[in-house]
Amino acid sequence: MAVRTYLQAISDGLREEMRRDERVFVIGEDVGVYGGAFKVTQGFQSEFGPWRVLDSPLAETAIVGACTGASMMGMRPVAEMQFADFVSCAWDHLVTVAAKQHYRAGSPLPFVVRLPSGGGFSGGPFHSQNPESSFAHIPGLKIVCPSTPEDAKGLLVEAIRDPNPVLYFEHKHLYRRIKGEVPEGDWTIPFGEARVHRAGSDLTIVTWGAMVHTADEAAARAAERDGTSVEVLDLRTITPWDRTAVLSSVARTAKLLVLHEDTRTAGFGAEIAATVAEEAFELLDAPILRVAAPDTPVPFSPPLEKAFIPQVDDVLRAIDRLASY
Amino acid sequence: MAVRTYLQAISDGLREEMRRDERVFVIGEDVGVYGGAFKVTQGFQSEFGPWRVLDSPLAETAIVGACTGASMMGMRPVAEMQFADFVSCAWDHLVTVAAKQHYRAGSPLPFVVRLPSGGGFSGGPFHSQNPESSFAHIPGLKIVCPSTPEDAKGLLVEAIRDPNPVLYFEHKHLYRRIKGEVPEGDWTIPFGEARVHRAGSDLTIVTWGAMVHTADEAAARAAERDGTSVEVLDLRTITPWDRTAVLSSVARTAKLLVLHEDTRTAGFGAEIAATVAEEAFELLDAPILRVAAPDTPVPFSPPLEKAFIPQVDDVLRAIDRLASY
Amino acid sequence: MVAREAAAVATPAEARAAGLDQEDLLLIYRHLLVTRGIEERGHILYRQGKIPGSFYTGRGNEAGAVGVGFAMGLDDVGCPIQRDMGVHIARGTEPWRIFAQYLGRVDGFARGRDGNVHMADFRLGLVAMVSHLPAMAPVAVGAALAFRLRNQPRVAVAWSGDGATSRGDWHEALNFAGVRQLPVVFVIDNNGFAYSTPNALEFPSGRLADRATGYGFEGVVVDGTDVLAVHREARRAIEKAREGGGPTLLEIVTLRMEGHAVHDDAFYVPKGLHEAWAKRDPIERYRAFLAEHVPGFAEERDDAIRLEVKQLLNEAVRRADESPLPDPATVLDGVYVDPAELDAPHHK
Amino acid sequence: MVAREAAAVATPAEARAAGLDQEDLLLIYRHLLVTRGIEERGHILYRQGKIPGSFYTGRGNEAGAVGVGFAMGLDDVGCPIQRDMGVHIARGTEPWRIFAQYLGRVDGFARGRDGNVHMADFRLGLVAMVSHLPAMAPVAVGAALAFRLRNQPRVAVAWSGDGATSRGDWHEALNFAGVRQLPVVFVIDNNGFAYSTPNALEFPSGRLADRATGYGFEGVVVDGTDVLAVHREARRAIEKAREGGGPTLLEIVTLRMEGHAVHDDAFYVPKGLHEAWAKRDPIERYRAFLAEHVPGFAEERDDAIRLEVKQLLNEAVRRADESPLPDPATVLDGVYVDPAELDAPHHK
Ligand SMILES: Cc1ncc(C[n+]2csc(CCOP(=O)(O)OP(=O)(O)O)c2C)c(N)n1
Ligand SMILES: Cc1ncc(C[n+]2csc(CCOP(=O)(O)OP(=O)(O)O)c2C)c(N)n1
Ligand SMILES: [Mg+2]
Ligand SMILES: [Mg+2]
Repeated sequence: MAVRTYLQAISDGLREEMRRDERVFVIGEDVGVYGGAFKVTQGFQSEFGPWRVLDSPLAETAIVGACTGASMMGMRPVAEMQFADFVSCAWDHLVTVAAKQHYRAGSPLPFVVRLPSGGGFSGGPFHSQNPESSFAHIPGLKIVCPSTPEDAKGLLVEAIRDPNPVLYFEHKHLYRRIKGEVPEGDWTIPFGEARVHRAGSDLTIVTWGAMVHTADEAAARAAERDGTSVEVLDLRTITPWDRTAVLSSVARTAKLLVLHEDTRTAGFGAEIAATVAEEAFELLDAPILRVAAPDTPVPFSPPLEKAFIPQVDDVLRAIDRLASY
Repeated sequence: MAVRTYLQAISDGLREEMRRDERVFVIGEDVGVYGGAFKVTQGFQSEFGPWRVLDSPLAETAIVGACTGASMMGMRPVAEMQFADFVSCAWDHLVTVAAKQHYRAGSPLPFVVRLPSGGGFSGGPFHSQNPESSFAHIPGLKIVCPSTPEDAKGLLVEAIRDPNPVLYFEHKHLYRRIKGEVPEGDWTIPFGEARVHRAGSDLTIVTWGAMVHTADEAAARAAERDGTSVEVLDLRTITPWDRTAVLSSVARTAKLLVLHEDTRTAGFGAEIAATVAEEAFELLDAPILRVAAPDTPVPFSPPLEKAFIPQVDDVLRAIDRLASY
Repeated sequence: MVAREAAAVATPAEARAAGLDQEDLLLIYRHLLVTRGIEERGHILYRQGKIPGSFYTGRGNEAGAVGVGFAMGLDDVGCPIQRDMGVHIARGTEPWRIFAQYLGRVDGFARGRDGNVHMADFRLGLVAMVSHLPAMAPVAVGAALAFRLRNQPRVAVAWSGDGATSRGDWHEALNFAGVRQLPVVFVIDNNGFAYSTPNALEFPSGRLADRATGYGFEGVVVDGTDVLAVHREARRAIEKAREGGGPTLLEIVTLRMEGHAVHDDAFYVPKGLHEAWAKRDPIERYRAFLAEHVPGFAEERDDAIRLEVKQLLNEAVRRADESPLPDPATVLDGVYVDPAELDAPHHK
Repeated sequence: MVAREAAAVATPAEARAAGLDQEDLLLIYRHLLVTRGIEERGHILYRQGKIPGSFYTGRGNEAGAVGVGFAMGLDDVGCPIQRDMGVHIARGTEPWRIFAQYLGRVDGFARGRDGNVHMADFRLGLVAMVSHLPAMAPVAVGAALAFRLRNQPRVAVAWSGDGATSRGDWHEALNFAGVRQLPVVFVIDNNGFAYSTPNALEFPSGRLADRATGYGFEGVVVDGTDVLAVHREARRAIEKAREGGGPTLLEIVTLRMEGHAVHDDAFYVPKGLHEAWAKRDPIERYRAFLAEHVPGFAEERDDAIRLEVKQLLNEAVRRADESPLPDPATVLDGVYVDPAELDAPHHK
């Protein structure tokens, strides 16, 4: 196993799939000569040529629509949104055409949209969003949100091989910050299996993406401070999501905190809380808490952005509330 | 008070506001000569002329974008989507520009988008949807879902006078089916105030739109059958939503059922359930149940559509589960 | 006008030059009759309350649709829309399955999950439209991109109404196809109206086909009541695309002989237009052509074909009606793909 | 080419014919210097780590932006974009507030809620852009519709980059404005690139301005290094729109003298292009024009203006730096509108 950054792991997974399967191609703005805004496809065009690493016009519906059409014809397209935020420009295509085509017409659409998402570096309202919750409400799409290099590679390869449209949210703030061992060669992780990022017994935090690391730090501090034992469960995929893992962790801890970077109201955290409130009512010893961003656009200025994105201290406060309940 | 259909009440409210305030104008596909696909603006063009009742090209972003620009300049546009489903084509504009412009730039955008929504008549996957949950996650938009003629008028007038972008979901299946007394003349209903559609003491159903009538029928049958007393709370507006009313009803009944016509996963029902699971944990005597459509596109064929849209029997089953808990 | 205006096809020799022999000419006639016949029957079934939802026809557009559908090669792919029943027929779609679709039965192409002409037989290279117009245009471009990536001599065809050209998807599709000179043909069924909205309120004056130059390819305008002219122009455009010549924008000036849908009496259409259009019925025009040029047509072939079509449709309705309604227990099936499907033979 | 190619402005007499007296000429010069100066200072502040996020400049596009901004009337409205600092300056935006914006301070136009040039002083008729391009084009059309509905002699201006014209919003905006002949001018800052993507991969060959005919109005191409020619053409287009003549598409052929943003060294730009562009610097070009035509300019006015601008910018940076960072407790403020705001004077 080699130590790779989160970003390198994504690059590796994509490159290896392109070498393995000539149906895989990449399409997006500036993915070619430039190698993508974040350099995930750096060097790809020289290896695979200008058609398999295709610089598109600035037109997200054309990009994702091309994925639908090409995948319908048996290709395995991987689109890059320059920032996840711009997927809003392909919303109609994704929810109207891609998500519903198999149910209506039986055509598999094996494509992936890569979405550099998340905040933490003053990207402002349009370069920091986490739009996974909006799509999680749409039947027919799959949604992936890896938090570690290992998962990033394994889930990307799985996504490319999956016969459905998959939205792959890669958190920009993890790109170069998070390193870890990544299996070399063929390596996939099945969708719908949460990962125990940290085992614990007093309460459960369910989260995904960059917040896994925030939760982990909060859990470490809680343990250090007073021995509170927090389990951190990384969902890894939002659609499908691992209800069994969440319910069985809650069965042990009896307390649940749901944490996400996206805004609170009608965020995907609500679905997790609602499911547990329905299916594990008897097991709960405390209210289900949610820690999430407040209901505003992502603000630009550092003090505001810090107040917006859930911080370790915010999580610690919620841990305390639950622990002392 | 005059007895009006739900559809007439909408027409009345809009016509009266146009007479009262010359800044109000209507824009949409076929709203002019044709009077709109559902005839809500029938006769409007002869009264107000072809510019104040403006037939647009088939271009939802142009329509809603025009509302943003015109409202920024002080007008009070009311757009009609031919079907709520087509608002997906203006998603980017609504969430990226309209929802965020005031937070970022301080410009009020007093406009309304009217959205004929909902199923029940074999409209199929693209003429039956209830997209309010998707928008409920977006800070900056207001969301209205009236269930009675009285509310339909009062909330539409309120929406037109509101200084924010308002999505007004009018349920097509109520248009001509639901009649009721409607106050004549100036009549508004403030946003964020739920309405007790039926008082009860054994359990609370929180719902909105056409499902208010489904809930009411189920409640009537439950009462008749075995005296179970069900409270039906009509949220009327989703953003803002009346947490106080929901929490205080649950404080009395200790049991909650959330019902909506939209699909279940990450629907707005999850937000209500999650909020109650957090804020009223101690008050609950039973799991919070959700009854909603299954996670599929809206199917066309009558037996499938019936299996999709929550029916009185589905609600009754949930009432029984809660009542016997 | 920048776009080229296509001439009429006036003789069988001209049709022959476009690759059509006499059997083809009669087959096209049959397709026209089947197309109209299906929609007429559907209309009756709808009035009888047997078809759920609403009902649309492409009456007046049969020649436009059949003309293009007939010009497509076996491995070509198309995304026809609401007035394009003729494309399905010309490609070989089984009529009984169309009725099953209308009726919401399991043998409809959407297996009851979608209705109307929101359907396609994918094995025939056709893609089921969504309502949102013209959302399938970028999909056709994606199919063309796949062909280009694999160096396959295949072409994609994307239809749009006149009204639908106002939407962003149409622009993104044409621009992308133009930049990459992909093998795709964009067809506009310009029937003068988008629901009640006339051309003049949809786009600025001039022909839509003129926009092609802005996208780096040729625009052609053709009379949609002349099935052979439509066929010739579609064939040219398709073969040009197949040979690497890039896209074409083919504007078919066609008729909407009925309202937008069955509930619409089209009161807003200028007085006399329907009457004028009735005189230009594309099927009557073609029948007259055949009567003039095909020996024995007026005397017997015409009747024989009509009878055959009538029987076909009777049988199709009967068979469709035997198809069961879907089982409500299956409502959840098919939201996601079973991986095994991916390697099914229809998926090339 | 269908679009009209605008001639250069070579003499003060020609500028006078376009409504500019000598004071205007010098004011334009000052605007150009302030525009570039703000971005140069910003760049330094960014390198010093004082500006959060990323940083973009419009170096090379100052003349295009100032030329149009200067041509707008007092009550006109505009939606400038990422290379259009000159529009803000020409309209009278206070530089210190721009620095406060860059620095994420409460006196920035976005009050710290947004950064960069995602800002505008709405009281000057400017609308703050969003990132998503060209999402403000339909907004400008909506403003123009408001003017038309109220019969006000006002015009809206919508900017877009060359790359952004590929998106659907642009098409929907132009088509709608064309159908209704609204008082709006569409400007394209065509600097040859969208990030790393050259024109050739964004749109098929030809000039973007040629697309105007497809939308029912005139296209004009103008050299963006000639501030006076840009001004003259913008003024013509704006006054035409004001008089009911409908939209114009004005393609400004401009330069992107730096990378897409500060992190981008633009390695992908063809060799020699930056050097060639440096020789065509629009500010140098204009300075030479003034030196030739305005008595005393080279001798003293130039230096005096430069000094004045330098002091202005020093003072602006200083004042901006005094503006506080926003209080985190205010993060929730302003998501929704306080109804009282609606009748505030700036909201006309
Ligand atoms: C994006 C979108 N908006 C609105 C509609 C509703 N609608 C259905 S058909 C139609 C008119 C379409 O006109 P045109 O494209 O000319 O096709 P035609 O029906 O005339 O063949 C409209 C507005 C739609 N289907 N899609
Ligand atoms: C809808 C959308 N997609 C992607 C981006 C990311 N992006 C920012 S600027 C840019 C290039 C824009 O090119 P152009 O329109 O030519 O403007 P320029 O930057 O050259 O002035 C891109 C792709 C965006 N802002 N909006
Ligand atoms: Mg039409
Ligand atoms: Mg550019």
